[in-house]
Amino acid sequence: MQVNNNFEPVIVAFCCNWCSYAGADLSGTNRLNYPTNVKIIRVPCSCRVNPMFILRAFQKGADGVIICGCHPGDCHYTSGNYFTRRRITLLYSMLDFLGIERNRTRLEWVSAAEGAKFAATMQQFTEDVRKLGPNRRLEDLRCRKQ
Amino acid sequence: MQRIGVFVCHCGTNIAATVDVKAVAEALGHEPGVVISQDYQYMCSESGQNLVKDAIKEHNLTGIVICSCSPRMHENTFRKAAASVGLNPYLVEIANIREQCSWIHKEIATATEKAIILGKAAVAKVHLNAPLTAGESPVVKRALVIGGGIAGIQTALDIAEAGFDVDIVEKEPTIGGKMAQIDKTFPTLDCAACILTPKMVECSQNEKIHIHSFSEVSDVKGFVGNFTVTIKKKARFVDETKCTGCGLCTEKCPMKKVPNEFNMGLDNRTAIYIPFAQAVPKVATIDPNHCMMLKTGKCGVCSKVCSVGAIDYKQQDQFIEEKYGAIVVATGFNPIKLDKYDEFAYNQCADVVTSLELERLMNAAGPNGGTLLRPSDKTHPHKIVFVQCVGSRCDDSKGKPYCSKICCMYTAKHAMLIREKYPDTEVYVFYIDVRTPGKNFDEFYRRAVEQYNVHYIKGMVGKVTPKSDGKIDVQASDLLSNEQLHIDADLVVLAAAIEPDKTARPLATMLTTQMDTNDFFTEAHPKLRPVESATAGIFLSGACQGPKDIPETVAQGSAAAAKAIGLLCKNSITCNPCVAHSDELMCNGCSSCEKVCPYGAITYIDKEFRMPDRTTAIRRVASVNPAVCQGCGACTVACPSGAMDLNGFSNSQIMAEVDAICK
Amino acid sequence: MDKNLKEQILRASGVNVLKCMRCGKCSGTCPSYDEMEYHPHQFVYMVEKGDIEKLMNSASLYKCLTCFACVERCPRNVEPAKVVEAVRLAAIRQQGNNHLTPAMIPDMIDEDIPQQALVTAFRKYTK
Amino acid sequence: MQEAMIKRAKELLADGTVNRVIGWKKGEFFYDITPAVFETAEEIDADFVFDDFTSANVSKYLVKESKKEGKILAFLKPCDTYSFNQLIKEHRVVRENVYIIGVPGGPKLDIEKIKAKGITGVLGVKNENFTLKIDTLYGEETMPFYEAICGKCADCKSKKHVIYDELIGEDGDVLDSNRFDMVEKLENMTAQERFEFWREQLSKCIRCNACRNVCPACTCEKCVFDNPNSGVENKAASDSFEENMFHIIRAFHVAGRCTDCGECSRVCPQNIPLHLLNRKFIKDINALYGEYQAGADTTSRAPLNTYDTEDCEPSIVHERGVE
Repeated sequence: MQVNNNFEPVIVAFCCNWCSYAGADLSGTNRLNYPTNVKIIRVPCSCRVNPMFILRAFQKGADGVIICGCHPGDCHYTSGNYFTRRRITLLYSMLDFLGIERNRTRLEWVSAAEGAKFAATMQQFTEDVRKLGPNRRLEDLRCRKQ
Repeated sequence: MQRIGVFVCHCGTNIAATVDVKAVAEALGHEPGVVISQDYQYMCSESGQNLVKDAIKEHNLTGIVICSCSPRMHENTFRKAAASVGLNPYLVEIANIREQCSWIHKEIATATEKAIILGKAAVAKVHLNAPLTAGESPVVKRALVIGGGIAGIQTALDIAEAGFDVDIVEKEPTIGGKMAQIDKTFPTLDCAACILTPKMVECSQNEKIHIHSFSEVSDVKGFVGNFTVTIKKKARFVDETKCTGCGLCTEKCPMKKVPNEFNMGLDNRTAIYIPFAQAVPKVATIDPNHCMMLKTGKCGVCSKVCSVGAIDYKQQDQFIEEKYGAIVVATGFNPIKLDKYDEFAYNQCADVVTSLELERLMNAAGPNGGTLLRPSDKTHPHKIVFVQCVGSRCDDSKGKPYCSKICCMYTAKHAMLIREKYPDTEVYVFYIDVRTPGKNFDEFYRRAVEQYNVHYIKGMVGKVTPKSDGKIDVQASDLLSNEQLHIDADLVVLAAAIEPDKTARPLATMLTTQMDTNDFFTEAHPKLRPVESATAGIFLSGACQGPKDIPETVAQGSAAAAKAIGLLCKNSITCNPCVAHSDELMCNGCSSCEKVCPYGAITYIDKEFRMPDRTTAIRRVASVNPAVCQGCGACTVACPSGAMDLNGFSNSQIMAEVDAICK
Repeated sequence: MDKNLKEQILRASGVNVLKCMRCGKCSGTCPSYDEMEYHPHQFVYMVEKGDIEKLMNSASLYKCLTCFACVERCPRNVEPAKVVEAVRLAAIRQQGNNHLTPAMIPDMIDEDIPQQALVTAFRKYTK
Repeated sequence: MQEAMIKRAKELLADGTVNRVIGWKKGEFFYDITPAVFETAEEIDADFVFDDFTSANVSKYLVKESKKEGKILAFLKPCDTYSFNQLIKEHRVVRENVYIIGVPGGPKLDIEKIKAKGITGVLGVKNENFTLKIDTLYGEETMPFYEAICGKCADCKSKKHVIYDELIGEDGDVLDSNRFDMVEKLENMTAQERFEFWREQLSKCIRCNACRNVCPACTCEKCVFDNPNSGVENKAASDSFEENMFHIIRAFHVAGRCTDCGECSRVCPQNIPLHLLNRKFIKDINALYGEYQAGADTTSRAPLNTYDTEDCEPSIVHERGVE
């Protein structure tokens, strides 16, 4: 594998408005550091995350995509994250089947109270993706940064 | 052509210290469609808002991006500002460069770079924002209070006072809760029953208040202003409408050996029982686990002695459905179980009791008629040891991580009452810290020490050992004199930590409200919205939100009532316009979306369409009820054709953000 | 204050002394309390302050029975017995302050001592 | 069989039960057979065919046909009935407007496999004791029958008709097939090998959209890939990523709905084994959420439209198979 110490992965995090986005805010309020590579997109619920968004992110040059939602049973909309769990499990399994590195994708449950978990998760995920190097398997060549 | 304004907030130094706000404003000024890009010290201040408003008017903006704190904080502020000058509030986007940038990053260069990207994503999104108009949905003018303790009672009384109907759902046969079990209250030492029971009676007499005792909430549907709640009225085998509460049945019932929950199991009751004399409703209840008639079909004494024929052994659980505009949760607390603290010998020795048990032991209506006697041999204790912080302030593996808050004060109260009534008794209190913030609280504690000579010892009890002579050896360290003590006590009282009621967790799931890791309900904002849950229309009252003493509970109960009344006063509430909608031309009518909708907001209609070949066809298409839809977006992903989309978080908007971040 | 020594003890014990809330339950539960000059809660507090020399020179070190009652009962999982053990190890393994020198060994050899014990003793006391 | 079907079709047309018949008709060559709608007995006599090459699934045509005036007679093979059932479940066909006659299924033959043997100028085939006698312009050739059958028939999952009004011939049973063998083989490769396998396969894609157009689950009024507002519209594969995106999304959209009829791979002009993507989802669904056969009934909930609170976490992907 190509080792590039200067490699800074682009990481897209989809966070549900009620738990994980609030958890991310809490890690900010508590000044818990995590890498700048992570950019958060707010969605009402993790079940709003269409597989197309994930593929689109990879296509446009993301190196890792993480989805965060309320813990199962705690969904603001009662059942949204249960659907997310099925959809995303199947999608990740399919990406794995196509030979895409497993550590580029992740789903994590982060509650509004888990600021520390949010920061730790982002730190770990960024490290995992950094180790994998740039995303070469799913990117749109036209979009590659020069 | 879009005309977008970008406004970058310094938030004092909160943002400006780590993000080069000028550079952010400069960079975003070059984004397509951006016609003005400014920074300002406090964008949320009045002058900051005026700056935004003036820019909207002057540049005739079609959308604005505020780079500031979390949208959870000030999104509404800026939406209102935009609306006040005629810009649709949903044409406002927030880039969160405080909580998610300046506060978590230290290097100015990278933090600024990230802030610019977040800003670009927001600009990309706002390009695709559509003006949205919020619909309205009616408010049902009735409130539900879950839990009939002092918190629930106070809330219900206040809401009823404002003229709205209130239902109280209480899982026990009577309202009153923990306060009904308490003997005296700190810091005034007035009798709990004397101040609580009039309120209970007021509840039963107020025609606006309807008490569902011995009932539980079994299902909650709907949303703010329009909840549909199913209440399970558990079978009490007594017709509530007929029972006069005369108590004859409880005297005659032959099954007299049932541990009395109200007295913490320190004495017995009968299988048919009224928890206590001032119970509301004062109606008997048959305990099916102990009633001979229900278990074996033989007995029937209560039915024979009941002059009004209220006994009904065939009674079944009943489910009633009711609509509410607001729900107040007041599920309260319980002391924790002390089984795992072997060192305190709670399970081995009858004379090691919890503080709540002591309340009953000292209460005039308690098992000893108000005389403090040891449970084991009914003798007067002469040396009493109180142990504070049992199970509180622990590591997660050992107990509860939080301070239970009320123990310091009630222990001081107990010590004082005992010294007052039995001056020959020696009282020791082992404490880690004595915490007495509250009006007249520290004075109260000092009185216990100075006036009543209660021995306060800084240190924790390590071990409690019952001895063969009936005494209890209490081994503890005195940290200040640096010695280990042994006290031959007659009675040991443990200040058990308090925890939320076990019914709260499943209830939170039903209500889709959040809880913290300790199962306390999470308030919408820890400082500014302490009695609201994050779910609209659900309010929090009392200890279900965190440990509280009675004055605080009553204050919060009234606060929750005020919030609920504020909601019930409205005839209709503005709906969230960020709801799903279906493009009928693309809809397949396949029902996938309907199956994943948690609110049943999607229905199907057969609709006539003009086809491209100028024929007409009838097609089955999805239709979303915007008043019922809560905007989760589950349907948008279930829909294979992409006909279903979500206002405010549309496919194209989210993809524009993705593109902006990845570029 | 010997910072390295504190570090060594913290690492060897795996204990976070900052978790202590000074309730004294460890000392309240300690069966050797009266024998000790410094008590379990003092071990935790003094290690936190870096006041370790006194502990290392105190006989209290060897009065701890390692019964783990304090570990079992500490509400905050501080594990004082592990701190005591770590201080004890630090005392035993103090560098340049060996209890024995190789030269002293031959005179002390007893025919009944297993060879392995000698090797172990060398390893333990000469480093 | 063909005679019996023609006879019955003409009877039903004559007594007014139906006003159209959907079946198959020959193309330019005897083996390029396409689905066709017949309105008169004469048309049927002239063109109707049912033989070793009538492998096409006609269910999808009924999405449009069943909404027309009058009733249509459809001959459905077992695999076609699963597709039809699934379409009923999704309200895509009007059941009352279709008269279904179940007819026996394959194995059907794949002309490409015959041509692959170097046999050209094929005029006709005959199966004699599992040896295929092939009549060509250049004389008779033979090959083993099973080497010439369609990929989808080789992995046949069921000979049972799950829906019909009447049957011609015997009904069969659900079979124990080895259809997941290839998926499993891929799962056991390393990620790099899997990536290379799919890179090679998907790079062949010319975005002719045949897989989508033939798929009985892909019946959207407007496909997201044709919709300029969807954000993913693209008509042609312009670079290496787009066929990834197209095929993953297409497989995802039919996940839990695909009956595994195998039409996508059958029609692919580039011979991409697209059915493996669908089967991967089916295999995962079976393993993680319980056995589920789309189209087996018309009432059960699709696995992606339901959930269990005890479902596994996506991290299960990390715990299984080869990295």
